Amino acid sequence: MARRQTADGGRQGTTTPDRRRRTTGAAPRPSDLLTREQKLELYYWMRLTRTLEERLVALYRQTKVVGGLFRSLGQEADAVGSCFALERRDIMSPLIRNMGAMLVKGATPLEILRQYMAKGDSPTRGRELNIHFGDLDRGFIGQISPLGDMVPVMAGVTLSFKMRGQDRVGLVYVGDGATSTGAFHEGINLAAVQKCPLVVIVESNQYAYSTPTWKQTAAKQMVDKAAGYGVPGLQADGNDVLAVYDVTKTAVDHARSGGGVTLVELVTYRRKGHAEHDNQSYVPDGEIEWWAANNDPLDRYHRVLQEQLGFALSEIEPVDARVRDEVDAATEIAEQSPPPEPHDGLIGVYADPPAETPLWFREGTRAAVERNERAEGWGTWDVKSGEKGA
Amino acid sequence: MARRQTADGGRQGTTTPDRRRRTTGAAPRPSDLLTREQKLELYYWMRLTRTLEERLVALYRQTKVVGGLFRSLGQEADAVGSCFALERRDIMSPLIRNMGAMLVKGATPLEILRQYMAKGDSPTRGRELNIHFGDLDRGFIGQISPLGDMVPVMAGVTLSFKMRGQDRVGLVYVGDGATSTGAFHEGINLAAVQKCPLVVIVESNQYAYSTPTWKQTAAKQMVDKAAGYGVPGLQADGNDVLAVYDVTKTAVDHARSGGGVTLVELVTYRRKGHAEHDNQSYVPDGEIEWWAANNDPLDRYHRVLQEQLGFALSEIEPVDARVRDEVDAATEIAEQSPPPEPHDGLIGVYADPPAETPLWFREGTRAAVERNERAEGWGTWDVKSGEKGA
Amino acid sequence: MTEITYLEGIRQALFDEMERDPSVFCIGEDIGAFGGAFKVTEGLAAKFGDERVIDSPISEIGIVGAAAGAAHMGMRPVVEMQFIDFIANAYDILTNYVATARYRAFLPCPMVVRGPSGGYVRGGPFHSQNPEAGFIHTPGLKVVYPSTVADAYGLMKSAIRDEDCVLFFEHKYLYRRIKGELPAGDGAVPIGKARIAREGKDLSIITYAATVWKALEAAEQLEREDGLSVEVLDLRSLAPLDDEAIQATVRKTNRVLVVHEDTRTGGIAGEITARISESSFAWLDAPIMRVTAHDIPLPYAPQLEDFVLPQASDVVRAARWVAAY
Amino acid sequence: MTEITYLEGIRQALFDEMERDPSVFCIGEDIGAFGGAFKVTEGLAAKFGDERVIDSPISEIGIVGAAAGAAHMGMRPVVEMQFIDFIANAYDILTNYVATARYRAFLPCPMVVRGPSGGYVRGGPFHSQNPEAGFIHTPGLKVVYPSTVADAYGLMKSAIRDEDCVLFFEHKYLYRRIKGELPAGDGAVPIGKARIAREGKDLSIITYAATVWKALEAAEQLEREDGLSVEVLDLRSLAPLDDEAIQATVRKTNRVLVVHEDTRTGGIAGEITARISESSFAWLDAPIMRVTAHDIPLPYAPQLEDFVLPQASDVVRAARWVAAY
Ligand SMILES: Cc1ncc(C[n+]2csc(CCOP(=O)(O)OP(=O)(O)O)c2C)c(N)n1
Ligand SMILES: Cc1ncc(C[n+]2csc(CCOP(=O)(O)OP(=O)(O)O)c2C)c(N)n1
Ligand SMILES: [Mg+2]
Ligand SMILES: [Mg+2]
Repeated sequence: MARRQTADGGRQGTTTPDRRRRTTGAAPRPSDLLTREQKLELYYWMRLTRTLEERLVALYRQTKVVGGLFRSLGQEADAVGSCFALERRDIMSPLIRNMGAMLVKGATPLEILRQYMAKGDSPTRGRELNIHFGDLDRGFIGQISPLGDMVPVMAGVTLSFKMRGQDRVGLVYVGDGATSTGAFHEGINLAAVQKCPLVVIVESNQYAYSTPTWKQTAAKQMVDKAAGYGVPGLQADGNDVLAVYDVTKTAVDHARSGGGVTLVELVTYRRKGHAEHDNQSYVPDGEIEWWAANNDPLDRYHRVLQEQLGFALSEIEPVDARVRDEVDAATEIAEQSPPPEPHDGLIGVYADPPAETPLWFREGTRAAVERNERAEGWGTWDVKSGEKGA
Repeated sequence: MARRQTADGGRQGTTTPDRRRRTTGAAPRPSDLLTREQKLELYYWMRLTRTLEERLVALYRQTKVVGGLFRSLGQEADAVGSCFALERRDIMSPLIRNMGAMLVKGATPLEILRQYMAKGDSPTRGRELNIHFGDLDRGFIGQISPLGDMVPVMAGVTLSFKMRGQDRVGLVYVGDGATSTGAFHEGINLAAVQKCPLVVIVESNQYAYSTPTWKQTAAKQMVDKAAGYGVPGLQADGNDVLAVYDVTKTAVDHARSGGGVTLVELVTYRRKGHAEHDNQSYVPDGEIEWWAANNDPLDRYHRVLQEQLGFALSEIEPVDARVRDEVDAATEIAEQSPPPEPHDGLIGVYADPPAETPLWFREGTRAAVERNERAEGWGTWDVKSGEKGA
Repeated sequence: MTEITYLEGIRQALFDEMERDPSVFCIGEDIGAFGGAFKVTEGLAAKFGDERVIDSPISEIGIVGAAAGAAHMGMRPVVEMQFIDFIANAYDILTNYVATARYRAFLPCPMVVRGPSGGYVRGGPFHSQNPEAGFIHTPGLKVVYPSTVADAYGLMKSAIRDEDCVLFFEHKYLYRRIKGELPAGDGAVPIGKARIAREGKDLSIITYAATVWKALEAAEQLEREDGLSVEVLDLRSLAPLDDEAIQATVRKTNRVLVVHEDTRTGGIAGEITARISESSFAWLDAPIMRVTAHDIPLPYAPQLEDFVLPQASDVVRAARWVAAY
Repeated sequence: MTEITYLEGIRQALFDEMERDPSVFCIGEDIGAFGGAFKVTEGLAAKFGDERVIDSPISEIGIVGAAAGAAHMGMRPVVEMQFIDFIANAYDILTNYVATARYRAFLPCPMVVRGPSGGYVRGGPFHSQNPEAGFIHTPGLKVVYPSTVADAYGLMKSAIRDEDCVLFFEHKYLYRRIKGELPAGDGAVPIGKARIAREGKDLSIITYAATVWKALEAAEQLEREDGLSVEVLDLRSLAPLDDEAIQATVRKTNRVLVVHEDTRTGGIAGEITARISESSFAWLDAPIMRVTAHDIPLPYAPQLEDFVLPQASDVVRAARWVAAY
């Protein structure tokens, strides 16, 4: 393994907006056509993502979050800008860093809070973790943990659009790490051959858990994978929300006009660990700080709003306040939500039969819960103290 | 599916030798360094492949072959020329069209005949089909049916070479169809990241069973997949045995010198059906005939030997005779071979225990065989007559 | 009515359902104009077009995942595995994504995965498998494995109409070896109901798929040679199992032989034994015994395959033992 | 000697075997400098270097296949699944390639696939699985699932030394909850031998992994409250099963409860029931009964998970029923 990265090495260089391909040129950028409201809306969604995640961190520290907590700090532009390029009727499949995309698609902070706290009135009624939920009506499908599987699933979603002649597009996110899975490969290849109206977003956030991208693939960049599937490859600065919107909109339009799949690489950086417990011991010194100081997507867009798009601070600040209020209100309700009823767990494995019968050795309703342990499944433990790391 | 091929369309155009890349130029070709004996040997292996397969067809028609019969007609150069670039200590993993490669690696006609006839003294003692067998000492590993799996396996074989500092190289064949599998993707990617000394040969023979390549992938050519794995991609005319040798030798040398994986695409054409029973109804009229008349690898090399390499017909013809004699002799022995003893089937699922015990309802040795049916599993049946097609 | 083969029964059901419901489509390797390795889908592409009978890349994960996605959106995909053995490649997406979709996400996922299964045809270790045990183990999936023409037809209809994912195992040994008539009317056979293939009172053989025919052959011989009256229960549906029918036959004959072609350890016979033990222990006059394949990857040579797989003669020998207990 | 955890037992075995045998190496996602999601491999990379503790891409097919290839060439790979749930992605290559290598091709394939398994930790449907049933069904694989520190250590040693592929399931609920001492000497525990975790004479509980502890808890309560003497057999090895030990306990107590955390239908309890029924029917004074998880994808909320998984209180209730039969 000779290839090594310097602390502030090439990786950080990849974030200059000029790395966007095929979208540069004289033609107007799709984002030029956004209204003033829409431009501020982009800021709202990014701010909501960040504030909501920060609230979740507080709840996590109070052990009110049952499982692990996954941040998208520093990646808010990537999730929000890309999903913003979809229409209401389009279908999107998020991954663990795409809470922002889900919010854009209509998921509510209340749902997300309830879900993280495994409440009985959460979208999955306590069956699934964190942001693993969806809603076909609002146009997003819940992910599962095995990485890559959502790519073939979205190939099928968009195949159905094509078969029925519907004017709809699909968008699926995949991490840089998940591009190594067989499911990713089979899914994008099938979608490409079938010319499904699908946008595949590869989020190059430089890590898969502790694994840097150079241990994940020898490809110079993720966008180099496009030619192998015979689809256009586009790349953009994932921390520039307008650039993200532009490149995704281009891909979405391509899909909508019958052009088939586009692979879009968004270059960004995962500033927090894989999950909240992860102490990021594997990250070179100064790397996170560099990104926080120089390339925060919210900071950048805040400046763009003022310096390039002519927004006054007095227009931006109310957004922050509104977000705080919304998250506060949602937290209050979510905390009051009841846990699931044990017997609710027996319902709906199949449409028919609609419920399982309780097992022979069980009588009546049970309350077997002794203590509300946090999933050790998510934890990196400190071996010496036997405690979970921060 | 708008994209269509004309009967003699672009596909046939892909066979001109000039499509070899990165191997052209002023430098001497690796094949220039072959001795006269070696050049004639190439012809011997190709002729042996063809003659042995023709003998198998005869045995198949006599229903002496138990399962299906898989031909490599028209692909002999691809298999032989590539494997000829390996050293004795190197390890090769063949696929169903690579009998020629196995012969080069030391598999004998007798073994192959016994194997096809499911004999008790065949290399797998009747346990596996056709050319599904291997021998680590001679340097080839038997394939299994699930496509793509041999790629990660060979990643591991070559990883062991790297870990132990051995001067050995691996070579794995994969069909154009099998490039769509997750196993291919995960295997080549892992090998590329680990810089394993591995050559991955994609045999672009234009079909996967009945499926033409354009339904398999939207990639313009298989070699376009190389960049996505960050490895060099080479392409050659698979029906020009010297070109095949040249391109593979280049990749083998690259691997041996620590350069890691190369993806080599050999462009060729599968002139027979997927297996002997397949009537190739899906092939455009005239396509097979075109290849047979204009681009048979044996015909071509026969001409090259005489016209470019200065061999006299009197040097070539004895090879044909020798091959005939060898195949005759092997057939005679193979036909005399006994079938396996039923109880031999109980041995060696595990090293420990070394054998299974017979099931409780069995007493003593049984001879349950009523008739030697051909595997319907391999057959395309003629629905009307209830008979297998030719 | 004319007799058709088991394979034709399946094809006819696909045809009828595709005609009835435009949301039904097929996807798989070589299933279009070529009609599939066994010609099960022959004629479908000509009738319904390439867009509803889709030739796919060699991507079992891809086609199963795509079927799930399309199913969420209201389509009813039927996925062909060229050989059911290759369902192993889709094990993750089937057991993790498809099987859990309704429970964890309230997503409908009505789809069928079908393919030629089973041995007795000299297919070797990778073209003869019976992988059902790995899937009945997965809550959220349904599994059927018919043995007759009418069931092949009727269960395929029900599988396509089911609101959940149904794995439809087709026994390739039966494809063209057995013939039968289709019943008048719709002919759908409900999933979850076993079938008494032969009535008897001394001993019950519980089985499914190709070994139904081995059991029937054995039952005749036992009647002829031993005067034993053997009941043969054809499960047809492996998930859900028809507990009622199993219980009924066990309580009637008090002696049970469970027969399957699958390997022994971890095969479905264990599950059936456990259910009988739990529900009908007091009715048993003899141990529940199993006749199965050896725990060995299925070898290719006829002499070996026949030795590893259960034969009618094995059923006879085992039944005599149980009857004499 | 000092007490160590179950997790440390596994790590120590990896350490000892890597030190003893230079052909042993580890491969998996994030197992190098980071030490793995649960820190099982912590310190190994520092000691043995990156080349013997390989951080892999997210490619379960890739790493299992690569392990097989390296194993053919004389290496002894230990593959980590970050969570055992992801072994589903490698189902094809494990069951078709690895499991059959020796039988069909006389290729040695000594390798270990290990990973954190099981529930009771609020991991949700994809981080809590017990996929052992799908693998004991596959001839050619061995499967172990220890419940104690000494077995975690000793079975890992045997697994690495075994000439065939061993799936090593580690229960993540036990990782740091149980402590114990390692025995003096080599400490290797033979694969295929069960362990009597508690002696008794009225009733046998046959189980493995985390539910060994639930069974022991139940046994104590039953002794205390009912005066019942319960024997607990910890299988440790699921393939091969220790038929002798199973038979011995059944013939001793004549009453059996099989307990596992895995879902009910198609779980190993069925296989065990069948084997007991076949070998020891005449010794049974009560039906063999099963205590298992519900047939449901494991939900995430504590209230649901605890309801779906078997608890000590369930074992108590079931044992009373069997004892009273
Ligand atoms: C098939 C599979 N293998 C392993 C894992 C364990 N795992 C969960 S997240 C993760 C890293 C994902 O990295 P990446 O795809 O880059 O996404 P990111 O977290 O960076 O957004 C791993 C290895 C998994 N979920 N699925
Ligand atoms: C995973 C898997 N899926 C399906 C099959 C069935 N199958 C056997 S050969 C074949 C076509 C292979 O085509 P290709 O890879 O191009 O090789 P070729 O026969 O052309 O040499 C198919 C689909 C298989 N063996 N493995
Ligand atoms: Mg990442
Ligand atoms: Mg091909």
